[in-house]
Amino acid sequence: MSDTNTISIDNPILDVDKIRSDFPLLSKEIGGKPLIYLDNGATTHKPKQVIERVRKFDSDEYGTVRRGSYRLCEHSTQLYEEARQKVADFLGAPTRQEIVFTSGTTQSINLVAHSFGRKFVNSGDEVIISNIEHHANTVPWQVLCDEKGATLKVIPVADNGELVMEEYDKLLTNKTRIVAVNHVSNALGTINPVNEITRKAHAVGAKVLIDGAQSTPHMKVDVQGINCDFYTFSGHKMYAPSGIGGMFGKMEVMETMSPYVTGGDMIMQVTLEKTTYAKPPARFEAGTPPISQVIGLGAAIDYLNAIGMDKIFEYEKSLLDYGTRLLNDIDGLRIIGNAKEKAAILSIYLEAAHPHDIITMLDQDGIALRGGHHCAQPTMIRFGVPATARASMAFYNKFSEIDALADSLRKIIKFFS
Amino acid sequence: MSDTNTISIDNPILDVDKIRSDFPLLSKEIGGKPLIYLDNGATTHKPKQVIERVRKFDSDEYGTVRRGSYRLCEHSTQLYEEARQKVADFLGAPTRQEIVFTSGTTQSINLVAHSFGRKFVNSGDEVIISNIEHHANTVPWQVLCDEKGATLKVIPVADNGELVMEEYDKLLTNKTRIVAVNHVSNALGTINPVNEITRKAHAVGAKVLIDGAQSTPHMKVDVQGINCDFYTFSGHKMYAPSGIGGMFGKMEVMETMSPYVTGGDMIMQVTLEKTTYAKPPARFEAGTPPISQVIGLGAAIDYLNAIGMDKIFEYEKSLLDYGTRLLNDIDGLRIIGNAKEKAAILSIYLEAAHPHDIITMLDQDGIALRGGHHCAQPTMIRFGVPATARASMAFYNKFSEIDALADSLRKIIKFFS
Amino acid sequence: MSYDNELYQQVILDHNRKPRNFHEMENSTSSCHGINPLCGDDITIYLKLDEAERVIQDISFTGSGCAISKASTSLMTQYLKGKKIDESRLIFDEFHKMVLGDFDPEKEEHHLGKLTLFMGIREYPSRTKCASLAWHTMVGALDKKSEGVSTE
Amino acid sequence: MSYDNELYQQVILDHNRKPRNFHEMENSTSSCHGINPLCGDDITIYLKLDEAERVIQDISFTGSGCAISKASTSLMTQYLKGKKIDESRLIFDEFHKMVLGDFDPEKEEHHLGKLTLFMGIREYPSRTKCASLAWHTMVGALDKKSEGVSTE
Ligand SMILES: Cc1ncc(COP(=O)(O)O)c(C=O)c1O
Ligand SMILES: Cc1ncc(COP(=O)(O)O)c(C=O)c1O
Repeated sequence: MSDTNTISIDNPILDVDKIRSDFPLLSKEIGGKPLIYLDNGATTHKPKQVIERVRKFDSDEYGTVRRGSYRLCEHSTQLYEEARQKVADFLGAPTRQEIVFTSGTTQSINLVAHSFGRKFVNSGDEVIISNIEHHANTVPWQVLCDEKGATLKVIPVADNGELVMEEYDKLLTNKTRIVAVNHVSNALGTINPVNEITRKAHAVGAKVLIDGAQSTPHMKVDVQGINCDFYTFSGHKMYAPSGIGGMFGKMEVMETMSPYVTGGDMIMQVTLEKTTYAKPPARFEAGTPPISQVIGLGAAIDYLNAIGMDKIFEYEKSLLDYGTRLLNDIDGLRIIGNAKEKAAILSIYLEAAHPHDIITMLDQDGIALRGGHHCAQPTMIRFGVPATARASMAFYNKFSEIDALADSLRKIIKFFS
Repeated sequence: MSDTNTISIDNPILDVDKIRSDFPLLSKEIGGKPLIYLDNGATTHKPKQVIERVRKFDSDEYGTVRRGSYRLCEHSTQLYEEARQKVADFLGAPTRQEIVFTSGTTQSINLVAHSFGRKFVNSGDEVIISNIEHHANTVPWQVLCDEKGATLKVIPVADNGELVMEEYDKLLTNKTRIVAVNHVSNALGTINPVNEITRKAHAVGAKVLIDGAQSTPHMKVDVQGINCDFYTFSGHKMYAPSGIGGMFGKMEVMETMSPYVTGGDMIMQVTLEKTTYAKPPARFEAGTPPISQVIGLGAAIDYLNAIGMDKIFEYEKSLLDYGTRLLNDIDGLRIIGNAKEKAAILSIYLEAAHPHDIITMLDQDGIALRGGHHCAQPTMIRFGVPATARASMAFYNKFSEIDALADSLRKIIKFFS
Repeated sequence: MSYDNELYQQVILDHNRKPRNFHEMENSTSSCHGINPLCGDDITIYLKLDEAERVIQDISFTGSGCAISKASTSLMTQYLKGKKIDESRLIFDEFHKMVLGDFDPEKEEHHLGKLTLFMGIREYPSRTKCASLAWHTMVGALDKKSEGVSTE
Repeated sequence: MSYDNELYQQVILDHNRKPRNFHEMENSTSSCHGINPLCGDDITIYLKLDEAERVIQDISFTGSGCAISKASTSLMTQYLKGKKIDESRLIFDEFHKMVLGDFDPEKEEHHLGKLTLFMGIREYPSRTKCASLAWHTMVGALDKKSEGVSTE
């Protein structure tokens, strides 16, 4: 058990102590104990490089974007578009114009369900999601199918947490209009075979949305490699400020889509009789956008690039392997989701204690985990548990924090038995 | 002309120099000249109290809201709900639960057009807006009426910029489902008689949305006094961070409405077959909200309350009166919009020069104004101008800045004649 | 009188392990389904009411949830069995206010008996719903709310 | 050769005050409507093309806009009248790149003549569209784009 730990000390993939010193919140104490933050799947903390960039922008550079032609505004517009380019590069998108800013993944998926879905999904058509989706990638499609008289089909998940691809093959028909699955499941950590999912969907003429909320913070993403039509993300899960997110959308697909939110800046001309719409991405960015947060997102991407997404993935993988071994040694503990390809998420179920009680007890030790259904109730139902306690790791977590988690869990089991 | 100026020095309503020292951006220089920021209608700068509150929150207190039960998250949830209470108090709303957070006015109006409109506006029904609305309060209703086969009716505006209320009376019928007008016009500054508009709409059974984007930053608002059903606002126009806004909605009305954005946190239960929705405001707040920006909005409201909205209104009114007199003295200059009740907005039209040229020339003198149609093309069409140059003032503006504007405009007229 | 501020006391752990009145009721006169969406607590309360006497003749529950919600439901059923309907509503009111911190049984007269052991939950705002779900659901059953209740 | 970096030069002010070829064309062979949504510039370009010779026989415009857009349109019509269609497209390309700062007529061979006086606009990114609207619209007319063009 101290094995992996030793490896990480002798041959560190990352200088975690140095990294941690960038994150003011990680040196916080909770009730006198050092905070051990393992709820990165819910939201991540921000390095001072991001916090300071936003502070500086708001103090010295803030102006509205797109609407003005005085220099203050030209400057912020330029920074805003530079951040868009950073996102494009980060996701491997061919052009900056294929990045749309939204308030987050939920808004991005709703945008696609509305602007693509309401236009191209009709009665009798089919939409495919999976059994391990976040509510954000479930409810919008339910609503759409309800409204249109379309059928929602669900890729089943095997006991180990992997999607059953043979079943997916059978679900695809020439009536499939869109396939929407996450890249990484927030409840189980499964990394889905998104290239294969996309290829097969395209073969029947369907479009593909990949929900990247849990992948963008933790691994290198290449939307051109995946070849998906849409790829969504949330800034607050990738060390950027809250209130910002977005999506990649293929220009040729976005050009066929109707607007979603309507108002200023997404139109070419408004008269009282008729309105003509702007080209993407402007078409989908009505109103004043989250300007400072876009700048902050750009700073977060710079920060991640400086460390390197491949290194981040490798280090988090070593955390995951270590944690998996450690927790599997605990009697009465079950890890839900054991996919071969997996991100650093451990969904924990104890025979002895309910997840909510586990969270409160862990909190007494300064350890922050999320307990509940993780906005993935269908997944919980599938695995026959009402909820789990989820440890979701980031590159700023230490092996010793996983040790502390294991110790605390052992104590809890004893207490409730 | 130096008259009013003297009054303000001898008997200041506000200590503007002290206030200005709170806003780091106001001491900025543009091309070697002190910035004179008169584009507050587009967006406002943030006092250090707001910037620092957000920085501190992100550094020491950041956690997700609603979803977790560890203390970090309980603390941020509490701050988040306290900010909601501050907004409720600021708008005079009866309860905190009647405040919904969104990304801004545009999103708020779209929410109502979707969740109220698509449910209650049917073929043959009528929606009323005015001729002096922002695109955000025009396009969503056009789209709705188009989709539903409803009729969009428009309250005309008189030459002085006031709505023609006798015409409004005639537009109202028992088919009117909703009346949506702004409290203050961003293009002309007109303060509309929202109490009367609301009373008359209610008399025929219609609901009322008041777009408060331009009123909340500049005057005391009382949604119970107005008795409107919805009241929308944008944080970035009221000295708060970008990326946050919201609306007041009467609980009894919101309870009848379908969700808008769907996903996590707005549901009570999700199965693959069916979803039940949460009560307002949660029903309308799907996904992770702009947490830090909500905290910042709370700080901005504290800041405004400390100065006092009545004082702010009074001071800005004195700026407006001063500027109006000064500019009316300039030959070849026309102020569009001269309503009796008017906020501190001067929409300027020069015979000699196009607004876009004016803006570029003013910018050479460090003066930031917006030139264009101000996302109010129908208003521009009505007044027969392609665009205007708009000076929109805030309580941090000085009388001497208006002097500088007048001087610069005189120079421009000479240059182009 | 003094109360222990600890959340997970022995009584609670015991009722969690061996919940009382934990079964469906065949001849119930009303029932209600309650959920706590945040953590997935999900219970059903069964009542046999004597409408003439306005008394809760029998009460039971099924479902799953955290230790707090299970113990709270179990203790509630024990405590309310045989109580008058009106009194039960009064107790609900006191209990609800107590867990929110708006009612202090150390300082005011009350009808809560040993239910005061849930007082410590005031310190854990996000857990108050776990303790009060049972009570909301019980009132839902009294009111014959067919759509169920939710603490959200 | 040296260029003045000032935006509002005398030539521009003069063409703004007295735009050339500023009228509708009755017998045009094609026309196009162009708008710049940001500032409301709105012009229509009329062309009389000699399709056999591939020459712009006549060109005129109507509309309203800022000084830059008006002067740019006026100067363009003067410059293109009688030019070959292919050459006009080439000039469009050079002009467009010049105002974006991607082509420097001080350093490279060009066909822009006095149109280089718009070079200074590189310093004002938000105004480049004012200068290039005329050109986009002219190409729209060449391409017979009935839906019009927008610089947005
Ligand atoms: C009157 C009015 N309504 C709506 C809006 C749109 O606000 P936002 O861009 O913040 O969504 C604005 C500001 O641009 C406005 O002035
Ligand atoms: C896989 C997945 N999709 C979507 C979401 C929703 O993201 P947000 O709440 O930022 O809109 C989340 C996070 O909660 C997630 O983990």
